[in-house]
Amino acid sequence: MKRDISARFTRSLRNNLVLVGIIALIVVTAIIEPKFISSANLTNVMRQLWPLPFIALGMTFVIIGGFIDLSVVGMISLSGVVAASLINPLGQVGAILSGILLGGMMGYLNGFVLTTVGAMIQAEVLFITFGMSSIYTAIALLLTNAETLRIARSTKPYNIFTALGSGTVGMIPVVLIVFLVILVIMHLFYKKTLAGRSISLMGGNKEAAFLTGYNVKRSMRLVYTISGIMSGMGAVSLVSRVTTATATSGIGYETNAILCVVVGGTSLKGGKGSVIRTMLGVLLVVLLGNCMNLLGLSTFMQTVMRGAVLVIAIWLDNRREL
Amino acid sequence: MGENILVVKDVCKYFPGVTALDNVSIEVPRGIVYGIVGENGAGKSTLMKILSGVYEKDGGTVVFNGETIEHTTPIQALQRGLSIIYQEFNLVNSMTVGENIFLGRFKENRGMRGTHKKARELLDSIGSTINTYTMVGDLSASEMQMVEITKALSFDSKLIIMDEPSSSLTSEELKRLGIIINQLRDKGISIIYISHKLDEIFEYCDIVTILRDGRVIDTKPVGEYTRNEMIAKMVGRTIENEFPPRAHFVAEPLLEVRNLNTKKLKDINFTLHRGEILGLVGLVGAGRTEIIRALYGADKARGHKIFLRGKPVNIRNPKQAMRAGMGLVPEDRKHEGLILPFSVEGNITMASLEALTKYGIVNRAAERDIAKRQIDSLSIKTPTQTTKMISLSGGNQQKCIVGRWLEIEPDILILDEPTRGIDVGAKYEIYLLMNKIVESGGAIIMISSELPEVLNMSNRVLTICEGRITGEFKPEESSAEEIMERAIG
Amino acid sequence: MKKLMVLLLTMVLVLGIVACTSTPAEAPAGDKQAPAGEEQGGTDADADKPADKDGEVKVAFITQSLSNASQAYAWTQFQKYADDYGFTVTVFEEDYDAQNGVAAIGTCIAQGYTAICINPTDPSAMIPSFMEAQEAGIIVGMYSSEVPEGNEKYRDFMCGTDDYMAGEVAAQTLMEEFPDGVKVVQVGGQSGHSAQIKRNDGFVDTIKDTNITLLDSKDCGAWASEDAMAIMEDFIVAYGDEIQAVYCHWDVGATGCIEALKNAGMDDVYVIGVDGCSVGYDQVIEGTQALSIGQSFSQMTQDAFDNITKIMKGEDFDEVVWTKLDIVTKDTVNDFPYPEW
Amino acid sequence: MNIKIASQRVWGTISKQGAVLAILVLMIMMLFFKTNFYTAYNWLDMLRSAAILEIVAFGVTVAVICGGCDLSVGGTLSFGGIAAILLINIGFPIWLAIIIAVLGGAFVGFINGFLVVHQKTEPFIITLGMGMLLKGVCQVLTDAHPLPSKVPAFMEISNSKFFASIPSLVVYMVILFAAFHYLMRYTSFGRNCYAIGGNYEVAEYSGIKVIPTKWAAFIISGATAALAGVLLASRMNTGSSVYGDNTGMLVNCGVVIGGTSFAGGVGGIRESFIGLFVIQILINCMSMLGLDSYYQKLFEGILIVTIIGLDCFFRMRKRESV
Repeated sequence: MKRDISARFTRSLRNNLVLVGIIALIVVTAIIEPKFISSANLTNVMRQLWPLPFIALGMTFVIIGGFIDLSVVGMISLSGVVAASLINPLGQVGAILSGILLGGMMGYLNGFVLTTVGAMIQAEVLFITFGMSSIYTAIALLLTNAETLRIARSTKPYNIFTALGSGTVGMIPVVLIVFLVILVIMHLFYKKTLAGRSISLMGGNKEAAFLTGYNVKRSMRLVYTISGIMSGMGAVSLVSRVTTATATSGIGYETNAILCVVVGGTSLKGGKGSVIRTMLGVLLVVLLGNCMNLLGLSTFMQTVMRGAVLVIAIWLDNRREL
Repeated sequence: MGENILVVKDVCKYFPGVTALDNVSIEVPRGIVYGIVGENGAGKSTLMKILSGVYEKDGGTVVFNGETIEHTTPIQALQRGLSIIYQEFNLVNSMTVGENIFLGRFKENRGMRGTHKKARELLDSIGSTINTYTMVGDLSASEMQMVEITKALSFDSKLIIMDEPSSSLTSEELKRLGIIINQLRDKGISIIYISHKLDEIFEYCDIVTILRDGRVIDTKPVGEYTRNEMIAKMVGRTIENEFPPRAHFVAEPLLEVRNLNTKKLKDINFTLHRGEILGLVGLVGAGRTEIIRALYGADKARGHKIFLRGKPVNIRNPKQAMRAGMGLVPEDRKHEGLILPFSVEGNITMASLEALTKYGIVNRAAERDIAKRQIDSLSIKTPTQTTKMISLSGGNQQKCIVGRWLEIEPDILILDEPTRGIDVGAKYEIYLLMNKIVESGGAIIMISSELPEVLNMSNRVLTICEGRITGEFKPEESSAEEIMERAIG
Repeated sequence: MKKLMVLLLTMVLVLGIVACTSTPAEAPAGDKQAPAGEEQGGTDADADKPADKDGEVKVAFITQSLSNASQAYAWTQFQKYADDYGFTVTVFEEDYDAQNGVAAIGTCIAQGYTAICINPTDPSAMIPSFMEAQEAGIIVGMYSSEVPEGNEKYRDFMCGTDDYMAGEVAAQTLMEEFPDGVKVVQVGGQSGHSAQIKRNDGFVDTIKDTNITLLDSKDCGAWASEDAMAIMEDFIVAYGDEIQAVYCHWDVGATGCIEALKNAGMDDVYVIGVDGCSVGYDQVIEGTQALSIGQSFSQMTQDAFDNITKIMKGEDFDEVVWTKLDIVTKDTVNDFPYPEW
Repeated sequence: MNIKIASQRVWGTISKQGAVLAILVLMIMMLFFKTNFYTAYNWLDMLRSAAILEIVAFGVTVAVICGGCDLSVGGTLSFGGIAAILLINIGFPIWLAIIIAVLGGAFVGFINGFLVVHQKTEPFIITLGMGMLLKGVCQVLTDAHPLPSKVPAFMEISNSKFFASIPSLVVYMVILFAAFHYLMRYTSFGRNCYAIGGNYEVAEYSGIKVIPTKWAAFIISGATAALAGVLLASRMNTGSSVYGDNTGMLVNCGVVIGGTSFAGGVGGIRESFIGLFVIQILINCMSMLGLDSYYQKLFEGILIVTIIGLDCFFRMRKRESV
């Protein structure tokens, strides 16, 4: 009986390693640098968190489906640039919606290209999405001719836009509320709906899903469309927070998103995974970054840390039995 | 002892739930062609894999060339002079002939030029004109076989084991193989010739052993066998209570397939009646799986017509097949049937999720009931509904897949090798299940390489050979030998 | 079959390239050098304008990236003054990667350019290419940037504002504004960039042993206001109300700092920015930014073109030309023309 | 090797490879434009600027033929350059600094090999993570400042000219091309790599020491990338963490465009050389025509998506043709 309890404890420990990581990190940093748990820093963390959760959410679905999406870089840049430049003609609400819609369209285009070409294995998907990313970034560069678009320059009112980014209701940032709503919707979509389940079945075993009547190509397009929509939302939240949009604002988000998903516990092999665990991954990654900032480590040390954590997380994920 | 190149004594091999080899003993003298005959699953390839070091034996002794061998790796076996030519050749298609022959041993020939020169000599020694610089991928099946034989010669093997060598050869190429076999025999090299095709056995082999269910039935010089006696011993398993009584519920025609043609299949036409079990019999690679995959929409076949209850129906992909009331238990369980990291429940309810969804939402409670019902009705031995599929035995895994399809009550259930690698107990339960399906008005198309299973379960049997339907039999009225004859073609 | 598909692909690729070169370049940042056929700018008739062997004086403007607003404006000045000097101008971008600069110089040599005005991400990485360009007889001019000491012989002339002076001016205005001392934080430009290093050194050297205390200083990953905003937010968390002044290396970055200060509800902070671009002017007028140190790129371009013409005519020219800085504050803002960038 | 076989193989590679056709068409196109495309200087300059990527591609090809891939070469490239310059600036003799830098690259390859070969992890994402980690290390080493070399002799290595006109980098490239071509075609190590990539089980059963050989392939890939980094640093007279930014993706795409497929066992050094040269000639043509870098990025993306897309399309068609 005793051995059984310890076995269950270690298994549960191993499952939510992330939670333990977060708690340990908070405790250690709070001791070393008391300012860490000051309200100012926490709201600061809340603010600097975006748009990573959106992108990580989209990436989770792609990885659960057994694929990968490197085109988030291009999608974020282009959606952000288009959203910022459309404030004048369409007004701010139109701009926000068009940014998200454009993200979705780009995601669908990715899915469409991948399915018509019949890309199945990780290598093909990786390079084609990388190619799509440089196409989207190039279009963004051409549109803005690499200049920084400032929301402030638009004639129409843009208060909702900035409110979305840095406004707060009481202590909680507006964008966090919006995100939590979307998170719940997507979690229910994944767990409860048929489309959500078919994504995880596709990730588990493509051939078995195909033979049991699931349209694997449609699920693949769906997964990339979700990633596109989330990139659109992430771009809008980034632009609203920073009040500027550039054609290179998406750089670095694809590796960070993969890091959050893998650290969260979703396996790169596909099939199993959860959106909530990825959010814990996001929290851990951002807290790690923030704590290193406060400890005075240079931003470059953070890149080293992120790279190391990603490599170790993938290595452990691969060793974990099925 | 001198004149026996290989002595195998009481070798056993057990896989979970299946006894692959049961005290097998054979003695192969030098310089003769030793035939081994048996159905699929009789243990032939397991024995070969033990000799070549791919599997470890669980008991008994192996003496090769006077030296008892405890455990060996493939390369050690090769160096000792025992080489194997598998049915699907073990060659690297993207490399040249010379490189394939001396794979891993380029240093001995001091680089590539030496390798190609030596390869040329060996190829000439068996009268083959293949150029050593051509890519193996561009060769024909018989040329590939020449390369494999030359590779064996390059190790100056004393014993060459050929597994189903004639399966992809034309009759003319087969004659050339015969000449080479005789040449090798004259050089004192002994050959183990594994095959289904009895006329080759009679033509080339000197001594023949018959294997069945992992046991040696008989070993005699080939002259002392008659053809029927050999087939009877291959097939004639005393049918105690191994199969339930055949079900007799054949009713009106349900499914009709007209002129199904693909690269491999030549004008396939057959009908399936309600309440009938239709068996497809044939050698490995005859095209049985291709037929059902084309029927089920898994492969993109064109130009064939399918009639369901008389009305033409369009089946382009598995989803449409399921809508038409069909279900498929695939041949390769691990890659095409199961999702190993998922729970038993997830795997069972996979096919019926769509039926459980209202407004896009899957009814979780109903899903759990389904899984519970199937686990009980099929008595699947699993600790809980959420244990991972990987921890279940082969038999239970197969039951999960069958349960997955039973849940949507298909009119037509296609079973591809339903009982491969499953213990006898679980087999019997699956047979009962099949009868229950047929009893309740469904129809079954069954593919199996175990002849007794097909003959005892099916109401009607079609023999398939090289992509053609070569015969139609009623198992009660015809003998196993007759059917086997047509299947070998 | 595969060969056919591949042929199709390459034809599409070729058509794509041909299409975008021949369309009259309407891209907002001014037109690019069209291929030979279409002459650009004034006719080449007047004899006294020195011309290259095929009658065309080609000048290349190589810059870190046009996404840096000051460089985009400089490029517009190049095009504006090109006609007066009879030059044909082309822009090459490095995208903050010195390798592209080297490739650009390679193309200039291959295409037989007359002169190169370059504002490189990393001047020391350009030295081998400068040597090669000079061997090919191309005039090499540094534009608002300088080669490391001891390598002056590898470039013909240098004209630009002295970033070091910009740092000094920022420190001096702080001293005048706060005679009895002030606590200031510095938000640096893209770390490692020559402008960032000099604007930092100029500021730090001038405020040494004065009553101005530098609370903290941090550089950005790139000239992006988002980075400046994140650093400012960290400063606010670390130092809170102690911050009385902010010295930001570029006006667009100052926007990020102002945004962060506004979110933290600190509005009486003395903000200094450099560039004097439209963003800086707007913020000075709004009062959110106290001072913008402007560099006049139009003057700088004319100095460069003068030097090139003198060198081509063989007249003597002064190697280093400092363009003066504009001090733009609330009260002096209307003395200067409103910048277009 | 008799003539018939040789000609058959040469025609085989040309027809199989879109890359060669792409080069021919681009060259034909440039005939119509009055640019100095067809001058000796331009071709030598093109070869020189392609040299660095080609050398990296040689190393990557060895890894890809073994059935793996190496996306961390970007990080290794800048790491090699920075390490060499750091050592030289503190007084190490140049040849010793270069050897240590190349050993550093080999060590990175060793870690990659351990993770991918010994631990059997999927190579794509983990080498991507390793590349990110290395970029962080480079940034920490140079604090993201460009690191000028204090010893002028170091600059001579890459900028000197042989026989007064041929740049030294081109000569190094040709030497390494010959060496790698010999290694992969005529040595047993090379042929074993093809065997491992072509059919892992058969290679193992034929007595090839599979794990050490594939591990060595990754070490070679890392060492070659570091060597290329040293040559680049000498060419630029500085080391910088920016140099390797999307080298990893570009080189691996170039290798596939050339015809060396990720399935392993196919292609070779010659194919990769042509693949990388397609990308270089595309860039050169576009800069000759005065296209700005946004169009270059656009066409790079299109090139990658179409050629890899075509590769997948034909493999899918073969897979599904019944």
